[in-house]
Amino acid sequence: MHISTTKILDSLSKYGKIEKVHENTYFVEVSADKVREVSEILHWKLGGHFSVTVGSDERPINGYFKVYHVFLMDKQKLSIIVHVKVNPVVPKLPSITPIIPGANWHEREVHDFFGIFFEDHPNLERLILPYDWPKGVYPLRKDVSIRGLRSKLLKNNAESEGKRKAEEEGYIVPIGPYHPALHEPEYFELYVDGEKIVDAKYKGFHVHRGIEKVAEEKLTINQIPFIAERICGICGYTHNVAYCQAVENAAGIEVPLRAKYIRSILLEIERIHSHLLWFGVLFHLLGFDTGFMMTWLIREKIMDLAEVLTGNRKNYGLNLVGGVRRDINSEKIEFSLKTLNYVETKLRSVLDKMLKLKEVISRTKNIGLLNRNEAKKLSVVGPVARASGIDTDVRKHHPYAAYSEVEFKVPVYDEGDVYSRALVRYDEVFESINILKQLLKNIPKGNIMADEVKIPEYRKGLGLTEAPRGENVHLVITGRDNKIYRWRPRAPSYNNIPSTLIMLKGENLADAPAIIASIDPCFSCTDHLVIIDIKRNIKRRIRLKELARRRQC
Amino acid sequence: MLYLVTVFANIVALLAIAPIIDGIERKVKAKLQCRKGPPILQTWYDLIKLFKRPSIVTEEYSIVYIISPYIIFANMLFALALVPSFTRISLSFFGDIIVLTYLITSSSILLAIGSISSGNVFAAIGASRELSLTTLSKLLMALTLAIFAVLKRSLMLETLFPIIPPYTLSAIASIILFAIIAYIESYKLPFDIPEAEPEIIDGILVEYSGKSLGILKYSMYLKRILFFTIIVYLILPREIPMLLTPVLYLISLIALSVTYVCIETYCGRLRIDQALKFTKTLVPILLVVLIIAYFNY
Amino acid sequence: MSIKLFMKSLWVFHLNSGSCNGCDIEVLNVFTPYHDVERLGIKLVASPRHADVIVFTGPITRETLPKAIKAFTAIPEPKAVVAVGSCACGGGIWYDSYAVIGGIEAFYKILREEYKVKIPPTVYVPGCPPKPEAIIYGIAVLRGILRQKQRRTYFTEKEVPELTKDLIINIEKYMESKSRKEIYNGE
Amino acid sequence: MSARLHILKEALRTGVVTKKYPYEPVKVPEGFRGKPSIDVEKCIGCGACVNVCPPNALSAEIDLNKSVKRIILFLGKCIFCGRCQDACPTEAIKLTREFELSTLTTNDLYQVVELKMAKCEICGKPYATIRQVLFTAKSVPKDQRPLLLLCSECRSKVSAKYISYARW
Repeated sequence: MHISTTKILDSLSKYGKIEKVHENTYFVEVSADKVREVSEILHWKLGGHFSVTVGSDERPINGYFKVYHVFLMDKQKLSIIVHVKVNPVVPKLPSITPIIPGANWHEREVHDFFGIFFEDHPNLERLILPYDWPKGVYPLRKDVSIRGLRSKLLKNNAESEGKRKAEEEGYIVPIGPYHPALHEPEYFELYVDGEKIVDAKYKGFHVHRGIEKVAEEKLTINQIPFIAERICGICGYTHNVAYCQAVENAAGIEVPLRAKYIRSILLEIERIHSHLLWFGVLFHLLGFDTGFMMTWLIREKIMDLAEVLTGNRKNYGLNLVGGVRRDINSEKIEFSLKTLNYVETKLRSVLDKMLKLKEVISRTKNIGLLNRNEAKKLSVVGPVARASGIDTDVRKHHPYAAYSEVEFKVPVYDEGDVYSRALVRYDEVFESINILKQLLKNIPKGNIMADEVKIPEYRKGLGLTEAPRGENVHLVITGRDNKIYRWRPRAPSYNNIPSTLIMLKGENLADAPAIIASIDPCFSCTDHLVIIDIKRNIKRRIRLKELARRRQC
Repeated sequence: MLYLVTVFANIVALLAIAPIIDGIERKVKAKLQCRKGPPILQTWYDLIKLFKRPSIVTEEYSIVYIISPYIIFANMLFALALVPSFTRISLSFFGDIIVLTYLITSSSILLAIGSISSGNVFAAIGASRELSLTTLSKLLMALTLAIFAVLKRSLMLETLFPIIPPYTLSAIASIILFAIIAYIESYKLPFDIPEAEPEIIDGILVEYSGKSLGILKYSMYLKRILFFTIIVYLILPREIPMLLTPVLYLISLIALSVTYVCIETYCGRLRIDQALKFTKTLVPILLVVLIIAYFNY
Repeated sequence: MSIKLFMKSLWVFHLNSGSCNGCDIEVLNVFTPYHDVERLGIKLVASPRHADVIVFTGPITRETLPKAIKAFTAIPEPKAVVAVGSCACGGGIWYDSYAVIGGIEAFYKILREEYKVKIPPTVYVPGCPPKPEAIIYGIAVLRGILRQKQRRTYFTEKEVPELTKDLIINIEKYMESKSRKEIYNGE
Repeated sequence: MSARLHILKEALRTGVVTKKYPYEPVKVPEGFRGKPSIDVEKCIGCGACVNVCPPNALSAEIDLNKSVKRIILFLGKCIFCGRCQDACPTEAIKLTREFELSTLTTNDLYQVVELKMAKCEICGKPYATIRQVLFTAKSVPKDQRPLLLLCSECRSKVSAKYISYARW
């Protein structure tokens, strides 16, 4: 039942004006009351999937707030952006979360940053801003400048504010005066009954650094790729490429083919190193430290390869809008082919043996289940979706850079447990290695930078890439005098983390780290768990609260 | 008088060797993971540093939390005195097998109670795991010691020791079973659940710091040495000349710890219920061996 | 006394206060076979209670500030701090953001003012992310085995040609007459 | 069981791979992006690198009473991207291959280049470093070179007079 593009477009034209921004990306202007209807059609009927909601304060331009809902239609290789005007005096909009639960966080974020109120949204509380952020200050609005914001806010001391807020709402202040080994400040509160997990709550976003505000106010167009790369320390380059593609699509710049090849080569190198890193973390969490050491030993070769090609082990800093800063000569190509062969032989001999170990299988098989329907509801992306039977891969369905020139297979399993996610990543590593070989063998000649880079103002562009953890969506509105008006990067973990709350229910406490690690949220630190034991500590709950507050040290 | 001096010398030698054996284990483990690994004396350096550091105590500590490390250390010392190590002489008296089991069980229970009383959630989780695991493994240990006693018809460690000469099926089975239980007791990898680092942050030891942590770690190394010595002396024949026993003892000690480490480096950690399931399967086997031993078949 | 204690055995507690994980992986990379720091007596420890040295990564975000303060005070006294990565040393690229305190210096300022806490010896390891070898070099500097190579340099220009109309007009003659070195001489 | 033995065999085959780093120097590939350092001979204090630096680790500071301009490089904020190297007109700032930069105080992470500034002939306000004036003089036609000695306001006033004469 393959619906053709034209059919989709005229079914949408009923709702509002359609504007083609660049090849297979359409903006549909919709009035506020029709938003729910259109989202339902796109997400459920036409087989697309919801990917991100972007708010933007366009009062200086046309006096309105704007909310963009981005839908990606994989089958038809289309991306459709439904955008709605919101009047600035009473910013109100019907929420689409009742239809698409996956949009829950997205709308709360727009509420946090722009103060747009979403009607009958299940829980429209604060999501990202720190808990002691004063009410009514919406950082991403154009009238709030970054300088004033910083000094005004530092006055009230975060510490005392935190405690006072804890009493009001009867929160459980993080128990224990210390801060367990925090590889990454994610923060899962697991409600435990004995060893069984009853419920889980996620209080995250410690890593909110206000990227969009810094990018909008302080950085020029060619400086943003460097901040985009530092959104996530593991798959930073995908954000870099997604941003550059968004601006190139918006401004209609044609990137030379050789630059596209170099970009794809670096993207695949990053995918291999990220997946190997994930295997190491999984083995470490299952207590199998030798596996951790062996996989990272092999991964070190990939980091050295990246260092030779780009000059830095991790943040490659290779992209500018319109092309690439460094070229690859034949000697580097042959060095990379040698490394790839070494890595492939080592991986073939070691990694699948490790996955066949009894304890690894017994602690990952049918644990942390996410069936196909749940995954579709939460619009989960990347290996987590591919392990639950949904076949989405931006490289196949929305080809970018040089992916249309190479053939590769997209592994899909449908058990939906931690083990199948491991298998998906296992196949993807070898897929990436053979993609890299194809890219390196037939890289074309030509210059690496588009000759004339002119970026008109107020143009919209969408950049998509397939990060190791899922699809990256960047929506960009270009601004005046070499600055960006609005830039919204959406990392894949943003859609994947809510799915862990479903996977964790009913599971065993000792498996929680493996489950949370299975969606590989950036660099999963599962040590950071606070376990509130329901049954046994009803009595203790009160004591613990006093305990936590009185305990000084 | 000489008798007491040798026993005292035994204990001092064991105190010196325990961290070195752990250092050797860490070195072998690193070598198996293609790493250079720490120097052999590294565990000693850690302990010395720990003893010099002050230990932070939370406000609501209970007395058990403070004194439990010292009691555990004392238990271990006394247990080591019972067992012949470098020389055959030891403080063995009638019925010291039962004393030995009490010492070991009480030290584990005390460790668990100490960490619960520190009021930290992770310690509580670690302690509950520790208690569930130790009840089973202590039961197994008691059963195996009972088998030895039945085999040798005596409750005295001294007479027990070279258990091999009558090469009966039950004797060999009991030694193998004791080796497995020693593995479980020594918190080696598949069973280091109470201390599971990534899951609940060193569960049991989470609230201890500085000196008390040093003592607890030290007593853990002593416990490993204790089990190793028992295994070694089960096999060591009595006729070896006096001078040779310490050297032979040391070599077999190192050999045993190296084999345990080789097993440990290639095992992942079992979940608490899987570990319990594994230990539960051992109980019937032990009972069968006990019956066979009774008819000293 | 405090640093001499860590010459042979040093237990590290890793605190990621809002880092992008580039530095955290390099900190973990330091324990993998190629750079194996255990040979220098360094062990990654899971709770600040056991730790001697706290490794800071990330430009302390506002959300992690209270937690970072708690962890910082939970480490027994003779402690040291290793600030890994440009974010921890000086706030990195996030310096001006509203949601970020801005590196260790601002953190120490808050600690001094509000908590009256003594500031421990600190090593700054810049790099984005720093190579694992750079982190090992940082710990060697902390321990005093190696002296730090990086020093502050301040260059002031001494003699300067007196700008006159004819000098400007026939600048080429002036350039050839003097070799480049003399024109731009300096301290 | 065989999987474990296989991994053991593989591990023994790779053997110990640890690099003895602090005691043996480590080889760094030639394109490595290490510490940026300003070559004081070549720097003309134009500030092109200051504008292009994403985390503004490079900042410029003009001290009016001493009429001196300082280019300050703070390694604590630098992300080692190399944009300054692309922007510098005289290739003064270059990324070396130096990566061992740990220091015990943030004060050591600074590199400051202080250049004397030229004063405008009419209003006497310092407007650009002397080296920058000499550098730009080369590419300006001979007759307009005296204009370089004036600050931007005086220069626009003076050149406006020129144009009005011409039209007359």
